[in-house]
Amino acid sequence: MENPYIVEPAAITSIRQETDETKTYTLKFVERERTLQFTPGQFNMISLLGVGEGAFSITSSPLQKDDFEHTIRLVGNLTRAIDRLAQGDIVGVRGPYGTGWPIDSAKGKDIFIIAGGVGLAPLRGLINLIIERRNDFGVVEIMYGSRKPDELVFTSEYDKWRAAPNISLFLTVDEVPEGFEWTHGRGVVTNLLGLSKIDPANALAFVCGPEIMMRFVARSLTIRGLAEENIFVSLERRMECGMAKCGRCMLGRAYICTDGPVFSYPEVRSLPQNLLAASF
Amino acid sequence: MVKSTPRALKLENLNILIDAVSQKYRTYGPVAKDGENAWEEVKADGELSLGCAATMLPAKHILQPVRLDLYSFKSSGGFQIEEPGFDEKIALFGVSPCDVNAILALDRVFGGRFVDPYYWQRRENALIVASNCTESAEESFCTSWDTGPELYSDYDLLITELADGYLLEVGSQRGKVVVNGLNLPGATQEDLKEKASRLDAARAATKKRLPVPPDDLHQLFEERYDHPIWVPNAEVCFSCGNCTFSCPTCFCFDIRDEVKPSRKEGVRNLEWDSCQLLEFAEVAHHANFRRLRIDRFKHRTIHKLSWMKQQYGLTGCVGCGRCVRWCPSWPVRRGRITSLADPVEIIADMLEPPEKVEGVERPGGVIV
Amino acid sequence: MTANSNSNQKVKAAVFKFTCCAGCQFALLHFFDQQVETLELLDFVYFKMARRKELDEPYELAFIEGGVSAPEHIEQLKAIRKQAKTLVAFGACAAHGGVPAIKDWQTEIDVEERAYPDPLLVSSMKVSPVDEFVKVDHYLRGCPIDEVEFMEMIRSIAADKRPYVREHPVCLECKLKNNICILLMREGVQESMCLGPVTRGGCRVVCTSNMRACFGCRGPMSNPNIAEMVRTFKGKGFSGKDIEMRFTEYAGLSAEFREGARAYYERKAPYYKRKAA
Amino acid sequence: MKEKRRITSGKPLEKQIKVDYLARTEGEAGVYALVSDSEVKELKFNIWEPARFFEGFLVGRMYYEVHDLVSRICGICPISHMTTALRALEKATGVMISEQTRIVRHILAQSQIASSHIIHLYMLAAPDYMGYDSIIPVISEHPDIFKRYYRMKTAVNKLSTLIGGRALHTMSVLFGKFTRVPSRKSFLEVADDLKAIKDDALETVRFVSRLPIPEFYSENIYVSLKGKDFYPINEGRLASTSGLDVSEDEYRAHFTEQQLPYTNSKYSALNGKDSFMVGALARINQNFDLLSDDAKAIAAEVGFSVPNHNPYLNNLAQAIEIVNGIDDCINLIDAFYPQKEEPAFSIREGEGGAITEAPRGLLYHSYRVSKDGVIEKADIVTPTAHNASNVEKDLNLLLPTISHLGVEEITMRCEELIRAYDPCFSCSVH
Ligand SMILES: Cc1cc2nc3c(=O)[nH]c(=O)nc-3n(C[C@H](O)[C@H](O)[C@H](O)COP(=O)(O)OP(=O)(O)OC[C@H]3O[C@@H](n4cnc5c(N)ncnc54)[C@H](O)[C@@H]3O)c2cc1C
Ligand code: SF4
Ligand code: SF4
Ligand code: SF4
Repeated sequence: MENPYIVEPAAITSIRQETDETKTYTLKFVERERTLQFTPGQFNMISLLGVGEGAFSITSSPLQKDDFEHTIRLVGNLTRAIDRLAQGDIVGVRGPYGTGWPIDSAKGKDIFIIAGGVGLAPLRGLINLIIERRNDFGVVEIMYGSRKPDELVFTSEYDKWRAAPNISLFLTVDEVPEGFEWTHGRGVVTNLLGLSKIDPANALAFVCGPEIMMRFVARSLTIRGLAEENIFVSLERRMECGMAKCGRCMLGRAYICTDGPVFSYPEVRSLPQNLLAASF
Repeated sequence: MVKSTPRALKLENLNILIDAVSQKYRTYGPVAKDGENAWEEVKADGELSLGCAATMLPAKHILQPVRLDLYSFKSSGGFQIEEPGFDEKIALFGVSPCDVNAILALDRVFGGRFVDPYYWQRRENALIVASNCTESAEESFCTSWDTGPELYSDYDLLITELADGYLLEVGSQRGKVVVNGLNLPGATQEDLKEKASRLDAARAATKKRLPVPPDDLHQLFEERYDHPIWVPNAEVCFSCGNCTFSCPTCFCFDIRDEVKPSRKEGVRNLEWDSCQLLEFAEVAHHANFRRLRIDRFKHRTIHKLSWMKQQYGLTGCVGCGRCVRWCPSWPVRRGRITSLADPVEIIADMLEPPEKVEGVERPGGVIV
Repeated sequence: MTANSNSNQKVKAAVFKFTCCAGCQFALLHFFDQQVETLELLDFVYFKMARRKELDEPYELAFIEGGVSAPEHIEQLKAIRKQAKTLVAFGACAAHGGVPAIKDWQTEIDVEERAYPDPLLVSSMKVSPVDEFVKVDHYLRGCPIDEVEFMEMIRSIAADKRPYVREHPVCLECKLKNNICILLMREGVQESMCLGPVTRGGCRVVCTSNMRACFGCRGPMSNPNIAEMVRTFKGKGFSGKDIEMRFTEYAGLSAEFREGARAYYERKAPYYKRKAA
Repeated sequence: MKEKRRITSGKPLEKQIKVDYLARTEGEAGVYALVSDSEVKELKFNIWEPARFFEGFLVGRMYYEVHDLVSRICGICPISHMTTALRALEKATGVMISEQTRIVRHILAQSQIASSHIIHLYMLAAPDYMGYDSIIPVISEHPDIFKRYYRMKTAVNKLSTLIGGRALHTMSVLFGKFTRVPSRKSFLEVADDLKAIKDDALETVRFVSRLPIPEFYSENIYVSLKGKDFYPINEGRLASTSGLDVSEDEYRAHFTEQQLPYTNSKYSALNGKDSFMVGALARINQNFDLLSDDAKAIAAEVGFSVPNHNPYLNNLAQAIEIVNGIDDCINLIDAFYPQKEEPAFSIREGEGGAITEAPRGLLYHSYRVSKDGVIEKADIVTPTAHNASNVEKDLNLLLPTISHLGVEEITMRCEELIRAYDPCFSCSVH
């Protein structure tokens, strides 16, 4: 019987420091030639045997076939151990799991990409895919906020994103430390919506960040006239298996790991016990 | 030429069957332990204690052990993984109809798109000797779901106690192989009638019933998700998890790594877990999506009674009454002392008009 | 790739005793036979009960056994904290004050005079858990500590990962062991007045497996429902005195158990408030 | 320890012996001595274990929890405190226990004495004589010795665990009864284990007798329980080699305690003045005839005879007691058929005291209980409190005979002597 709990070894081929606490790792399967088939928004379970396993979004573009990338923030036990790894070290990988962003329904449409903090990770692959297939999609506005300027991730790619036709990138931070030069917005990410030129009638929004932020973004977008079913959010819950077995990520009748993590806004609103739910 | 075995046979005493089964299978059954029944390995001279009285842990713990090594690993540059095999033939002897139905629900949980090999290796190797309930325990309400006292299918062998022995029905090829050599007489028409009347009596003796048709539950919980009665209920919940650990359809678990002293090898193992525990839904930085007791209490209740049906097509409660029995909290509801976890009582609570529950405030939302 | 697999250095450890019965240290001596392999991950540079050696070497890992009950303990503790990278509260006394902390529930001088003709010759103050004075990195709870949990902690510390310490109630392990619930099924204070639903597990339920009610030696679990525990005890017919005693035996200094001990006198456990029909 | 030599004109050479914290004992104590030539100028046996005031805080607690709480006086001999407290409380409240409970308590106590002795001999005492600072090097350098230790301890712990639920701080012991008594089958299984370590126990006696234990003669008064038909553990008459022979109820008429300024342990005295020794040597000196045949035979083989007045040989006495204890348990188990019993009892108010033999010697507990079962008075005297003054007496005798040695060696000898008493400072300052 095939055992889906077994992880496959993958080697770290390069590490890029994004912020003090966040690094992007490029991984390549060691044992066999295998390309990871996935949609942006999906995640892998990454293991450090002996320490633990966690869910991490795949941040590279699916067109990048040789290897794949994960952007991981140091928050606890497993991520601390991952943080100590060096190029050449081996991690265990299984996946991909979950649903990705509904790219097909975005074809020909304008797109809002709205993220907070490390929530940009599951969207980065999407952005790069859009750039590679620029003609398939309409205008794209990336709105990204974080707490402080030095907590923004993927800064090395912003120039590339900005240079692509019909893509704009808006940034905002909650606070700017003294002596820091900052020419972009301040305050919450919803403020950036005022800068938008997209016609909400023919647009989709992909949102990922803290639940409270997604709640405000979704509300602002609907007020601007975006249909609820055109808003997609990515949720986070604790996961042990990624395969709808361990029960941890259950949110009402939904499993975040297999029914999500990407949901349409109306779906999430019908689920209890999250900040986007209708009754809260 | 082997004569084909009729479906219904007459069995004088259980030992004949236990002997036959335990020769081929490692046999588990409900045995008396500290005044209760528990699923344990049945030894040759062991006494089975059949009947409706639900065991402490459900038979599920034979199919998915409470603690289980997923695999062991060694690291040397990369890593090697070694999976434990499981090819032992096991028999579950004396599974009650509700528990068989619970196993069918677990089949769906551990099957589907990702098949859990640990459960299925055991499940596929397991001979199910079910046992109809000819008596009824105070806590159970299986008739409401039609998960008991009678089992209609999904068994290898099925026994029903009669006045002068047992009726033995064969439900599969595997079951047939076991009884073939026993030379049992066929059952008579009277035997079958006796079975029917005994099970009717058991049905009638099952007094506890859901106050609404099962199909209405989904709507009830949807509409009354914010019913104020949840608050006093959750207030007396210990969040101890007894209700979920004893439930035959609960399946949640935790995965943990252990290292050996060498630090170069270890095991990744699985242990049962429960949504009632605070840490169950905790993520990094101690954020918790179900920090409030009331959210956890609601989650278990509604998952059992409504969501699981939406997820798997089979309801998550089979009416065995274990949670009723093992919940350590006994509130007074409608003038009687009841078990807090009791699904029937909770549904009855939900049916009370919300305006009638006074003096309680709904704590706001989820704290993250 | 396991954690920290290239480091094979032993962790230098020191064991300190404050106010307690030394049973946890003694338990550690017990483990020496079965768990040599794991204990070899440590180099005990200071462990008076096992080794005739003064404290003359630096250490990274400090085990603090016992509660704090004398002014001089505080200074020692702070010095230890300064030196140790990891400080482990070792046993119920260090974690919650333990049995000696029962003293705190009475007038101090009365207690002392019952034991000594001249209490002033004995340096003593109220008993406190270690974390009242210094930050504690890990807790090994229990009276005495549990072998499995201890070994897991050593291996995790040596592998530089977070040790797994159970936070769930004792009930959970009872169920996993297929034990009957003695709170529901048995009678009598000694056998059935079980604190299991509010006490932190990890003890592998030695007590309840031996038909003995849990007396809460590991202290409160992460979010215990103390009010309901009190109500349940009352429902079973235990007296207020019994309830007070049970909550103050091993971890009475914890805020939660303190609440339990006082609940009987200070408030009626809350229950359904309904309009008359 | 620090060495200080003060050479001042005209004055004899003074040697200062200073141990702040005695190693490989239970609890915290130090010793300080100033010796010049053959004169002891100053001697302080300072037990600085922090006081916990058990006798103080037990007042106000309930009768059914006392045995559990007092077992936390000591991590090594919790069972002794438990049993003694239970006997005292049961006497005070007028509760009779069944014969079965008595026997099981006896076996449990024997298993704890054996376990305690094994640990003391191999882990705490032997390293001194083998030239190590702890048992850790023994593991690799003398695996045979370590394995013998391991086998013995595993077997006796198995017995304590079988009865008590775990080896330390047992939990099956209740006021008036046990929560459950194991089946005969499981008892017999452990008895087989005990038979299997019998040779190890005999070998242990030989091993201890071969250690370079110093010759030292110190005539002591020995106090212990005295048995009639069997080696006394949980009950017997209170007797001394100086002629005392009374019932345990008369303990307070003969034994008094005194608080000293430099130590947290109270010092015990017989008839208001005499120091005395308790423990394995005291028990054997008074009960040699009641030892099992094998214990007597091995004593003869290694040349141990009573009365014996070398306190260092308390170690050897312990080794002999292990043999005796194993024999005792095997015999008792052999004749033991556990019955299911559900004893019911009611309590009355009253006062009562009891004495048992803990591994380290005579242990006294006494309580007064109100009619509601609340403790009104508690009185506990432990073996090390009994011994404390005798340790000082022995040091006073020993020091002049070894004052010619180097400070390091004198210190070692003193430590060895104190460790031979197998002191438990946690007990002494309870
Ligand atoms: C779909 C999905 C996608 C994600 N994508 C990303 C991503 O792209 N980048 C990223 O940085 N993060 C991502 N995350 C979050 C990431 O999974 C967690 O941050 C990570 O698993 C935290 O692991 P940790 O062990 O370091 O944190 P910890 O804080 O150590 O553990 C997390 C929680 O698990 C519990 N826990 C873990 N181990 C133990 C233990 N041994 N004992 C007791 N409790 C324990 C703790 O209660 C803790 O709160 C994603 C999560 C999901 C669900
Ligand atoms: S919810 Fe309760 S009654 Fe229903 S199956 Fe589970 S344990 Fe049995
Ligand atoms: S009730 Fe809770 S523990 Fe049981 S299956 Fe549902 S989510 Fe899992
Ligand atoms: S409902 Fe009952 S059994 Fe379930 S967690 Fe609450 S108190 Fe425990």
